[in-house]
Amino acid sequence: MNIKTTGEVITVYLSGEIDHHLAKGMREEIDKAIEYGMPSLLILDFSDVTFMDSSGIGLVMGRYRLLQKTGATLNLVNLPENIFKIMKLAGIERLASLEKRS
Amino acid sequence: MNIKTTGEVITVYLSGEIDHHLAKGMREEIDKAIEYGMPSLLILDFSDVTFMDSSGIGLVMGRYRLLQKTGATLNLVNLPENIFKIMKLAGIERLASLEKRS
Amino acid sequence: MQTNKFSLTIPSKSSNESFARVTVAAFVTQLDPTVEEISDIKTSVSEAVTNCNIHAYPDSIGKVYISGEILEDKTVRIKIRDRGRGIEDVKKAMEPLYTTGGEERAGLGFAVMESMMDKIKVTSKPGKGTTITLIKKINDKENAK
Amino acid sequence: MQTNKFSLTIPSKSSNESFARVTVAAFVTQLDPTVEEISDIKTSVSEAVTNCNIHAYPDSIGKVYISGEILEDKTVRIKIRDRGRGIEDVKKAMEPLYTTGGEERAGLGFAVMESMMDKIKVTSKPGKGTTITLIKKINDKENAK
Ligand SMILES: Nc1ncnc2c1ncn2[C@@H]1O[C@H](COP(=O)(O)OP(=O)(O)O)[C@@H](O)[C@H]1O
Ligand SMILES: Nc1ncnc2c1ncn2[C@@H]1O[C@H](COP(=O)(O)OP(=O)(O)O)[C@@H](O)[C@H]1O
Repeated sequence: MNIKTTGEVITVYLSGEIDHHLAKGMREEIDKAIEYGMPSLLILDFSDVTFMDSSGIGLVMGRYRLLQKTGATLNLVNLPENIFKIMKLAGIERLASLEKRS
Repeated sequence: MNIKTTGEVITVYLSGEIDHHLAKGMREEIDKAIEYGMPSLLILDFSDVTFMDSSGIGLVMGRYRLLQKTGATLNLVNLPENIFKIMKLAGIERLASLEKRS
Repeated sequence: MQTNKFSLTIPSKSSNESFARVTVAAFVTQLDPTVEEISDIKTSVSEAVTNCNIHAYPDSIGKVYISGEILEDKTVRIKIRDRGRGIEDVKKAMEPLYTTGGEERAGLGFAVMESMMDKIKVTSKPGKGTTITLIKKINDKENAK
Repeated sequence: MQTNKFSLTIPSKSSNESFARVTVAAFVTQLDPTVEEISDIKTSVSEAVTNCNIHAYPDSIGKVYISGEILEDKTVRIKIRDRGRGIEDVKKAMEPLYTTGGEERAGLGFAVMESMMDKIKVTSKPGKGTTITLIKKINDKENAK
């Protein structure tokens, strides 16, 4: 995982597998970056994510709630087909913009 | 697996995993080609072999015995490091020439 | 196609979630599934095993029993069983967004399994444990959409 | 590093040789082994499971029991057990080139396991079955030669 901050935009390049076991570490790192950076926009980039189950939904919803406190926006980009499917199932498009991997 | 016959030379491009389960089918195909082609040289190419256990040694020894009946030669080429290791352990270099994958 | 099966027992450690889904995927490979079918199965197994780790054994390490079986007609049946806390009201537990797992759980594990498998069955006894049965037919590649 | 373990039961079908070695490899992944270490372990497991399929249950399908355990110090212990024919003379069976398997067996299964593992133990009772124990320490990558 890699985090880049540019002005008020934080981009998180997620990578590997997102399951219950690995989500915890990601969550902590992202939350630290949000607290420190106070972004107006958080971009989660799923380019290098090879697996995700509903623990990833929890991860997205939790960050959405955190961003809401300051009215910041959440974008999910480069979603692989199977992960896009899970996001839709969860209705994440009501909380964040979704963009498939091209 | 792919078999190419050029004059008296038969080249067998082995592929995938060579274990007890899969060796049987390979053996049958190779033996058919030998019987039909009567080669003076059989080349087994291991470029695309991703796994091999001692069933592969059995496969090589069995073909060596078959070729001996007509005095033909056996060459093993493009051996991946781990497969080369097993061939050496079995002393195959006394029966056939061995060439590592470059 | 002869039938085949396996049974696997692992402790309820979160680090085994990945091991469990890779093992089931390796077993299903013999049916020559599509990438999407394998992905659906891995995701569903991950949900069920995670539930054992989080909900069945919240404060201890217990055993998780996983079995797989190839049925006729390229159908695979996977069972994930625990001897943990059990579920009081299965119907309610299966409702989307319902969770007893706190902030970071989405309450969508069962919804994901239901959408990705052909059939799921949940049997549970409070204090005794839970069994999740997942069934999916693997389509011949030629016939896949 | 907490310890971890698994146990897997499969029928003695040759198509499960691949499933068995992939499963053990997936389990060992948690120790972050090198490519060579994983290859050695897959090969050794393949030898032991193949022996169950060919020698322990020559004319029938029996059960093969595989277990893995992470011991202290990044060491993995793998057991492959059958309830098959058993081995009369273990010492002789372990000699390189010795085989009762006919033309296409090289008689090198045990030799391969011995060269690739740190330790192998064979216990067997004719008519009762055989247990192969494979032990290997996974070296920290930094310290690897
Ligand atoms: N194996 C289990 N043992 C006990 N309770 C379970 C088990 N699996 C699921 N549950 C209960 O069902 C609820 C819903 O599960 P699920 O849909 O997977 O969502 P989540 O895991 O996000 O909570 C859980 O919060 C828990 O209360
Ligand atoms: N699980 C087993 N059950 C019964 N006999 C066995 C078992 N494993 C090995 N053997 C005996 O030991 C011999 C040597 O085994 P091995 O070195 O693996 O070579 P190979 O499998 O090529 O015969 C076998 O031919 C067989 O007689």
